[in-house]
Amino acid sequence: MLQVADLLPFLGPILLLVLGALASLVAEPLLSRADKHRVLPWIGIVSTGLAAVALAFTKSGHLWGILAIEPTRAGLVLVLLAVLALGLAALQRNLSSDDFPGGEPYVLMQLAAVGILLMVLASQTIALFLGMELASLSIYPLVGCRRDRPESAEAVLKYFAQGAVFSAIFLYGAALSYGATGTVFLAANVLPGRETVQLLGFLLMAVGLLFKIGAAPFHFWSPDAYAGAPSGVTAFMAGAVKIGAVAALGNLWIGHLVSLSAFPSYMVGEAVGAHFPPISLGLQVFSRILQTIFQVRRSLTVSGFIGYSLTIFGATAILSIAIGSLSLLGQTSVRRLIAFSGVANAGFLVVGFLLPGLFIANILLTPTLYYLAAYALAAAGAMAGIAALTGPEDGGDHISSLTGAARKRPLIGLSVTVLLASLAGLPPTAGFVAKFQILSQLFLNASLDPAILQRILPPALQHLSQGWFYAVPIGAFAFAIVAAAGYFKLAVALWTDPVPNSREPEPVPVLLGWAVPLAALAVVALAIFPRVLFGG
Amino acid sequence: MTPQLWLLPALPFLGFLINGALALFGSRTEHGPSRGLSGFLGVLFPLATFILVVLAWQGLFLERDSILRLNHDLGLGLGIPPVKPFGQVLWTWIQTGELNVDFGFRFDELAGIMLLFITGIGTLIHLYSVGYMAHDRGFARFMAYMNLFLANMVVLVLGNGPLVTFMGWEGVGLCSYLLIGFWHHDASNGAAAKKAFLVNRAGDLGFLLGLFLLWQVLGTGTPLTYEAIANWFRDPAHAILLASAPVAALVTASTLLLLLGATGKSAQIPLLTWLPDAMAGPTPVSALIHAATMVTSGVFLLARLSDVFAHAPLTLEVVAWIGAGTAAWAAVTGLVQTDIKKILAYSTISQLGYMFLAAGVGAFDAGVFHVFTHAFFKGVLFLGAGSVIHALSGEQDVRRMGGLWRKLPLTFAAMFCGWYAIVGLPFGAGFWSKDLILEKVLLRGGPALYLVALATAVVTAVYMTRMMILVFWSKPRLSPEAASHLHESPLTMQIPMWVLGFGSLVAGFAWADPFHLDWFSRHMSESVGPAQALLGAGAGGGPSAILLESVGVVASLLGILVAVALHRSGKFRENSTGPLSMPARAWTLLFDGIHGVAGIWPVRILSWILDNIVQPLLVGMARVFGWCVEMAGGAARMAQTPRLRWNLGLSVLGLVALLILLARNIL
Amino acid sequence: MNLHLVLVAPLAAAFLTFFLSGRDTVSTLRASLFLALAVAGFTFPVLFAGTVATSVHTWFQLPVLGTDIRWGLASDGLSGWLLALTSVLVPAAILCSPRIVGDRIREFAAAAFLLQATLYGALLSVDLLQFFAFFEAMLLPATILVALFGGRDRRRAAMLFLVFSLAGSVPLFVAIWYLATVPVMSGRHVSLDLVSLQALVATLPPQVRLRLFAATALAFLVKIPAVPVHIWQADAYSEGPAPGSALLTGIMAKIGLYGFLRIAIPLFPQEAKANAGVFVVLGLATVLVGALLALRQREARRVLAFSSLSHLGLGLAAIFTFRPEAISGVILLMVAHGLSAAALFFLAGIAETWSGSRHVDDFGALARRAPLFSVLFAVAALASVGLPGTAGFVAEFLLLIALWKAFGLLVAAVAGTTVILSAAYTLRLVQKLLFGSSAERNPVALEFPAAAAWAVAPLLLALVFLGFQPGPVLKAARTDLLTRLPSAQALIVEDAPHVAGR
Amino acid sequence: MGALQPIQLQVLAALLFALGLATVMARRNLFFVLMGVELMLNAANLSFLSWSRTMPGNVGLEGQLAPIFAIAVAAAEACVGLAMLLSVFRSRESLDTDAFDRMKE
Amino acid sequence: MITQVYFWIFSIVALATGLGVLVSRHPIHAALCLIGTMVSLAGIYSLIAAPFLATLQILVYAGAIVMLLVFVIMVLNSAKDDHTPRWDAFGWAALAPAAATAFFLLRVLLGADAAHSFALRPTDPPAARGTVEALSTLLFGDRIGAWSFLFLVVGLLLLSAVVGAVLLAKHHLDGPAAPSTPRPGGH
Repeated sequence: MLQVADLLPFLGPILLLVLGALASLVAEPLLSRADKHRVLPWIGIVSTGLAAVALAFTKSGHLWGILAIEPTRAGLVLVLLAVLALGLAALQRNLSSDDFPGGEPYVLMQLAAVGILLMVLASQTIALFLGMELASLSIYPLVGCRRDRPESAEAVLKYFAQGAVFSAIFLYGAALSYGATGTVFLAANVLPGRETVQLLGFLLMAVGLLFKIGAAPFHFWSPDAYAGAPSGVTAFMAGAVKIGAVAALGNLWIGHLVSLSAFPSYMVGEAVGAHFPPISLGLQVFSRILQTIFQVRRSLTVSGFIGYSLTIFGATAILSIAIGSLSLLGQTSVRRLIAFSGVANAGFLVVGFLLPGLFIANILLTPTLYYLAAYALAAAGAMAGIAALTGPEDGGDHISSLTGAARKRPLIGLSVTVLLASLAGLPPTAGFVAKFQILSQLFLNASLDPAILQRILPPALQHLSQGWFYAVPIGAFAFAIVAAAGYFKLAVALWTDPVPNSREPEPVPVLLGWAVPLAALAVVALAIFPRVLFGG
Repeated sequence: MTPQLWLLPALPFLGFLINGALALFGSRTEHGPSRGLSGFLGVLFPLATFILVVLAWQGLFLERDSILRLNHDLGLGLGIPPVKPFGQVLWTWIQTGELNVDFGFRFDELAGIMLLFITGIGTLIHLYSVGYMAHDRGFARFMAYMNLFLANMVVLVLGNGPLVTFMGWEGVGLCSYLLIGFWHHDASNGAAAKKAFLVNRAGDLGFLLGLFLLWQVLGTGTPLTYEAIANWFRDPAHAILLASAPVAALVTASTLLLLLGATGKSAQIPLLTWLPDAMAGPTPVSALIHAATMVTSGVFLLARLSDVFAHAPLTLEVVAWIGAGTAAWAAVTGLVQTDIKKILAYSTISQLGYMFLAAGVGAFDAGVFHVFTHAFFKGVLFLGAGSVIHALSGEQDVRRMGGLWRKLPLTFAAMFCGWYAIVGLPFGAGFWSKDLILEKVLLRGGPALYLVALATAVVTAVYMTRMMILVFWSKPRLSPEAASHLHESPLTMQIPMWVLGFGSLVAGFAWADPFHLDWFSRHMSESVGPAQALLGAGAGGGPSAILLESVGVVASLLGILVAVALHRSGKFRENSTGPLSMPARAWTLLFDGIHGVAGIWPVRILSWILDNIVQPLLVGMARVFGWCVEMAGGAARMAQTPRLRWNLGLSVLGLVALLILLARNIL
Repeated sequence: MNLHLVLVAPLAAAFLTFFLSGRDTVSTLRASLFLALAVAGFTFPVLFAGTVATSVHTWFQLPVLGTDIRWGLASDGLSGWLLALTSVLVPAAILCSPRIVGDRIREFAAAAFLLQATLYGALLSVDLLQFFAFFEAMLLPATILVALFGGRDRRRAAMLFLVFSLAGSVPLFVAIWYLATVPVMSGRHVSLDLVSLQALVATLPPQVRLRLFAATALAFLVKIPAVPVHIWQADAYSEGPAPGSALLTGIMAKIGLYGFLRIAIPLFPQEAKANAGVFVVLGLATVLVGALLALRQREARRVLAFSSLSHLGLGLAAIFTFRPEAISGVILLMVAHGLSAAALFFLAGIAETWSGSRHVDDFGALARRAPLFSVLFAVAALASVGLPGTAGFVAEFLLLIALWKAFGLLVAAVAGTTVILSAAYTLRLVQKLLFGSSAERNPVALEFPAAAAWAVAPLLLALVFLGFQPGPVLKAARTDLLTRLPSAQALIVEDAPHVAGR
Repeated sequence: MGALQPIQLQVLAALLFALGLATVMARRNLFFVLMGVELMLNAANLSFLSWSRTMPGNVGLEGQLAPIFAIAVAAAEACVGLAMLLSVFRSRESLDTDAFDRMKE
Repeated sequence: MITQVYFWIFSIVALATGLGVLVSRHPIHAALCLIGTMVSLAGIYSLIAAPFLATLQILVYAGAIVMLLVFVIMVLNSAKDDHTPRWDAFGWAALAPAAATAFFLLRVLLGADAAHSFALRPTDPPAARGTVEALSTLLFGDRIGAWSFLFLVVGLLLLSAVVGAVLLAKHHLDGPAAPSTPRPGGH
C-alpha cells in the first residue's frame, strides 16, 4: 500500500491542484450563476497559490521513477502555475461578462493544469500519455464551451479530431519504444537489434508531442482552436500546453539519447538517483554519454540516429518559424495572430533541441526551457490582457475592435505591449534573452568543426556547405523580424485613438487587473535576472 | 594699462539686445515700439563706442608720441620705435589636440584707423537712419540690426586672430543678410539677401581652408594670432624655409584661398554679383555696410595678412589683376545703370577694385587709405542718394529725376562734395588716395595695370558725372506725384551728409605727400611696413608724383568732359529712355551667368536627380521587398485550410515526409 | 552617485506617468514636466562627476558555454554629455507637445521617458550584449512615438523605421553570437564586457575580425543613418510628431555615432583604420546627398531631416580620421546638432499646428505674425548652419580641420561644401517660413505658446554659450577614447568571475 | 508454419493502424473519424501486447498493463468525443466535417 | 501450429472488419464492423497469453465504447450522411499517406526483425503473464506504487471526461442565457 505521508512533500503541488479542482466541482452546483464566477476562480487561484507554496517545499527526487522533480522542472511548474492563474483570471472575465451558465470551465482548467503538471514531471511514457490525455480531454470542452457560437463548435471539432489522432500516434510510438527498450521508461537501453524500432517509436512520440507544441506541419489545429475558444482558454492553451509538451519532448529527447548511447542505466542511476532523464542533466554524465556515443562499436549508426533526430527537429523548426512568422504578418484576427506566434515560437523552442552544446560535452536544454518560460508567460499574459481589453462578450477578435483599447486602460495596455515585445523578442524582455541564448547556441552548432558535423549529420545533409548552417539562425532571426512587424500592427492598434462611438468596456475584474501587469513585470524581471528560474 | 577692449563690441551689442527686445515686445502694440527711445539708444551706443575708440587711439597715440619726445630730448638717433599695440585675451576659446585658440582682441594702429572711421561714420549713418527710417514700422528692429552689425564689424577688425576675425566676418555677413532682406514682405528682397549670404559663404569656405593651409605653414604649434603670424613671417630664421618650393606653394595656395574669402566679402571678381542686388536694402544700409565698412573688410584682411601675402608674389599678381579687372568692369557697368543706387553700387565695386589693385602691387597702406577716403565720399554719395529717394518718396530711377539741385540744395551740396572727391578733382579725398594708388601701380605694377587703372579713372568720372547730371542738373523729368510732395530731408539726415561731405573734401590730407602729410602712412607702417619693405615698396624713383597726379587730374577732367559732351549729344537721354540695351544687360549679368553655369545649375540638376531618381529608387526597393514578404505571408495563410480533412492530411503528409527521411538516412 | 539610480529614474518617471489623469491635460503636462526635470536633476551630477562606474556583475551566463554576459554601468565625458543632452531635450519635448499630441500628453510623456531610459542604458552599458539590448529596446518607444502621434502615413513610416532598424541590427547581433560562442570552443573563457572583448578580439584571425567589424559598423550606419541606408529617416522624422522627431534626431541618431566611438572602433582598431576610407567616403556622400536632398524638399520637417543626415554624415566622416580634433569635434557636434535640430523640430511642429499642413508653401510671413517664434527659429536655423558664435561652428571647424589634416585639403573642401549648402537649404526654409507676403492675405497675429518659448530658448542659449565656451565639451573628449574604454575603471572593482557551467 | 511470431502481430498492428489513419483522413462523417481513432488505439494496444510477449515476464508485464490504461483513455476519449459530436451536431445539424469551414484567415 | 491457424483467422477478420469501417456507407455498419475488429483482437490477445486484456477488450471496448457509439448514432439518426459521397477525390488521395505510413512502419519493423529476430521467450510459462493475479499484483501490490498512482490519475481522467461531456452536451447548461441551438446560415 502506498504511504501518502511520505509522498506529500513530493506530490504537494499536484494534490493541491486536484483538491482545488474537486473543491470547485463540489461548490459549483451550490452557487448561484453570478456567484459561480465570483467564487470559483478564487478557489482556483487559492489552490494554485498554495501549490506554488508547496512547490517551495518539494524535495527534488522521483516517484518510483515515473515522476521526477528537480529544480529545473520545479521552475517549469512554477511558470505553469502562473499561466494557470492568468488563464483563470481571463476565464473569469469571459464567463462573467457573458454570464455563462455553469462553473465547470474552472474545474476543467485546473484539471488540465494537473495533466500538464504530470506531463512535465513524467519520465515514463504511460504517465506522460495519461497526463497528456488528461490535459487534452479537459481542454477540448473548454474550447467548445461557448456552444452558442458556431465557431467554437467548429474549433472543438477540429481540435478534438486531430488531437485524438495524434494521441493515438503517440501511443503507438510508445508501444514501439517499449518494444525497443523493454521498458516504458523514457531512458532505457535499446535491446540489441532494435535501434530502428526505437527510432521509429521516438519519431512517432515526438510527432505526437510536436503536435501538442503546435510546430509545423502539425500546427493546423492551433489557429482554429485558439480562435474558437474564449480568450481565457486561449491564454491558458497558449502557455500551458506548450509547457507540458516541450518539457515532455525534452525528457523524451534526452531519454532517447540515453537509450541510444548504449549507456548502462546504472550509470545514469548513480548520476541522478534513478533512471529517469532529468531535462537539466549535468555536465559529467553527458560527457560520458558522448564518449560512449562516439566510442562504442555502433558509434556510426548511433551518430547517424542522432543526426536523424536532429533533422526531425531542424526541419520542423525551420518550417514552423517560416510558416508562423509569415502567416502572422497579415493577420487581422487577434487570436489567430497569437496562434501563429505560437507556431513561430514553437519553431524557436524546437530549435533548442538541436543539441545545444552537444559537442562541448554537455547537453543542456536550459535555453529551450528559458525560452519556454518566457514564451508561456508572454503569450498567456498577452492573451489575458487582450481578454481584459476587449469589450463585453469577448467579442473583439478583429484587430480593429481593439483600436484605442489601451488608451482606456494604459497600464494593461502597456503590459500587453511589453508582452508582445517579448513575443517578438525585443528587449527589455525575457524574449530577447531567450532568443539570444537559443540562436547563439544554434550559431555555435553551425560554426562547428566540419569533421564533427560530417560525423553527426545524416548523409542527406552532409554535402551541404557550412553557409547553410549559418543561414539557419540568421534566417530564423530574419523571420523573427517579420513576426515583429505583425505584432507591431497589433500594438499600434491598441494605442491609436479609439473610434468615437466605442463604448466604455466594463470594469476589469480585480484578478485580471492584477494578473496582466504582474505577467509583464515577470517577463521583464526574467530578463533582468535570467538566472532565477533555471540558473545558467 | 589693460584696456577693456571687450567694451568696444559689447556696447553696440548691448544696443542690439535692448533694441531687439524693444522691437520684439513692442511689435504687438499699435504703432510699434517708441521711435524716440530706440532711435536714441540706437545712436547712443555707436557713439559711445566711437568715443571709446578715440580714447583707445589716444592712448596708443600718446604713448607713441611721448616716446618720440623722449627720443628727441635725449638727442638719441633712435629710429621711431615700433608701437606697442595692446591686446586683451578674454578666454581660451577652442583647445583640443594641437589646436589652441584664444578669444581675444588686439588694438593696433591698423585696427585703430579702421575703427575710427567705422564707428565714426557708423554713428553718423545711425543718426541718418533715425530720420530715414522714421516712418517704417520696423524701426526698432532696423536699429537693432544696425547695432548688431556694428558690433560684428568691431569684432572683425579688433580680433586678435583670424578665427576671431572670422566670427565678425560671418557676423557682418549675417547682418547684411538681415538688412538686405529687411523689407521681407517682398520676396525679391529675401532672394537678394540669400544671394548675398550664400556668395559670402562661398568666400568664407575659402577663408577657412586658406586658414588651414596657413596654419600648416606656421606649424600647428603656433597659436593662431595675427601677432604670431606676423612674427613668424618676419622672422628671418624662416626666410630659407619660405624660399623652399613646397612651402612657397603652400603659402601661395593659402593666400589664394584667403583671397577668395576677401573677394567674397568685398565683391570682387569672381564673387561680385551679390552687391548690386544688395541695394534692395534700405539706403543707410547700403551706405554703411555696402559702401563704407563691410565691403572693405576684404582689403582689411589683405592688409592684416600683408606679411603672408608679401611672400606670395603670384597671389599678389592675381590680386592686382582682379582689382584692375573688377574696377574696369564695374565702372563700365556703372555707365549703363539707371537705378541711382545701382550706379553707386557698381561704383563701389569699382573703387574696391582700386583698393585690391593697390594691395596687389604691394601698396597695402595706399589700399587702406583709399578705404578710408572712400568711406567718406561713397558714404556721402549714398546718403545723398538716400536723401533724394526719400525726397522723391521712393523714386530710384535716375531717368525720372533731374533739376533737383534747386529743390534739394543741401543734398546737392553734399553729393557734389562726394562727386568731387570720387572723380578725383584736385585736393578732394579721392584725388589723394586714387592718385597714390595710380602712382604705386605705375611704380610696381607696370604700365599695363596703370593704363587699365587710368582708363577706369576716366570712366569713373564719366558715369559719376552722368549720374550728377541726370539727377541734379538736367531738366526735371519727375513724375507729378513725386514732384508734388518734394521736400528736403530732416536735419537728422542732413547733419551726417554735411559731415561726410566735408570729410570727403579734406580726408585726403591725412596722407598728402606733396604737403609732407604722412600721418596715415606713418600709422600704417607698423602693420604693413615690413611687408611693403619686403616688396621693395620704399624704392621711389620713376616719374615725379606731381606729374602723375596731374595725369590723374587730366583723366578725370577728360571723363567729365566726355560726360558733358554725351549729355549734350543726348546720348544719356536716349539710352535713358527705355530699358538697358541688350549688350549692356549681358555685360551687367556676365558674372551671374558664370555663377549659374559654374555652381548653381550643377547643384540643382544633381539634387533633382537625387530627389527624383535615386531616392525613389531606394525607397521603391524597400517597398518591393516588403511587398514580397506580404505576398509570402498571404501564401502562408492560404496554406491554413479551414477543412479538417485537409488539416489532417497535410499533417500526416508531414509525418510521412519524416518517415521518408528516416528511410533515407538510417535504413 | 549610483548610476543605477540614473537608469531607473526615467523608468520610474514613465511608470508614474501612467497614473496621471488622461483627461486633465494641464496637470498632466505639469506633472510629467516635473518628472522630466527631476530625471534631469538625477542626470546632471553624472555629467559633473566625470568618469564614474558601478561595479560589474555577471548578468547571466550562456548555458553550457559559460560565456559571461556582464551587467554594469559606466559613464565618462562622452556618455555624460549625451546623457545631459537627453535629459535636457526630454522636458523640452514635453513642453512642446501639447499643441501637437493633443490630449495624449500622458502617453507621449511615457513614451519619451521610456526612450530616455533606453538611451541612458545604451550610453551607460559596459557590456556588448547589454548595449545591444538597450540599442534594440529603444526601437520600441521610438516606434511608438512615430506610430501613435504622427501624421497621416505614420503607420507606414513607423513600420519602415522599425523593420529597417531591426534588420540593420541583425549583423551586430550575429557578431555578438559569434563573439559569445565560437571563441569558447578554443577553450577560452569569454565575457562580453567591452574591456575583455578588446583583449579577445585582438586574438581573433584578421578576416574574422574584418567581418565582425563590418557587421558592427553596418548596424550603426543604419542608426545614424548614413547613405545608402537612410531611407527610413525622412519618413520617420516627417511623419512622426515634431517633438518625437526632435527626440529621434536629437538623441537617438547620435547613438550611431556613439556606437562607432565606443564600440566599433575601440574593438576593431586595425580594421577601422584600414577601412577608414570607406567610411569617410560614406560620410561625405551622406553630407552631400543629405544637403542636396534638403534643397528640394517641400515639407519643412523633411528639410530638417535631411539636414540632420548631412550634419551627422560630417561627423561620421570625421570620426574616421582618428584625430583628437575629430573626437572632441564630434562630441560637440552631437551636442550642438542635438540642441539645434531639436529646437528646429519643435518650432516646425508649432508652425505646422498653425498652418495645418507640413508644406513649406503653406507657411509664410510668420516673421510678422509671430515675431518671437521667428526670432527663435532664425537663431536655431543659424545655429544649425554653424554660424560662428554658436556651438555648431566650433564643431564643424574642428571636424573640417581633422578631415584636412588626415586626408588633405580636397576632402576638407568637399566636406566644406556643407558650409554653403547648409546655408542654402536652411535659408530657403527660413524664407519660406518667416518671410514672404502672405501676411496680407491673413495678417492675424498667431499666438505662440509661451511653453514652447520656454522650451526652446534654453536650448538656444546653451548653443550660444557653447559657441563661445566649448571648453567643457571639448575636454570631455579624452584623447584615448578610441583605445581605452571607460569601463576599465569599473572592472577593477568587479566581483569574482563565475566559473563556467553549473 | 511454426509458432506464432510477434512480427506477425506487429504487421497486423501496423496494418490496423494504417486502416484507422485512412479512415480518419478519408471519411467526412464525424463518426468515422471517431471510429478510426479507436482503430488506431487498438493497433497500439496490440503492438504493446505483442512486444510484451517478447520480454521476460517482469518487464513483459508493463506491456500488459499499458493497454489497460489505453483502454481507459479510449473510453474517456469516446465519452468526450461523443459529447463533442452532439454539441457540434446541434450547432449545425450536420456531421460532415467539410461543412465546418467557416474559420478562415 | 494451431495458434497460427487461429491467428490467421482472427487477423483476417480483424483486417476485413477494419476495412469495413473504412468503406462502409452508414455509421451503423461501421460500428458493427468495429465491434468485429474488437472481438477478433480480443481473440488474438487470448492467443498471446493476455486473457485479462482479452476480457477487458470485449467488455469495455466492444461492450461499452462501441455500444455508446451505436447509441449516439441511433440518437442522431439523421447522422446517416446520405448527402456526402462515401468516396470523393480527397478520400482516395488520403489513402496514399496512410499506405505510405503502413509501408514505412512495416519496412522498419521487418528490417529490425531481419536484423535481429525477436522470438518469443519460451522460458516463462504463459500463465506467468497476463493473468489477473499478475496484473493486479502489479497494479495494486505494494511492491510498486507507480501503477496504482497512475490508476488514480485515470480516475482523474475519467472525472474530467465526465465534466467535459457535461459541459459540452448537457441541455440545461444553455438556460435563458444562451439560446439553445442557433442555426447560422442553415443549409
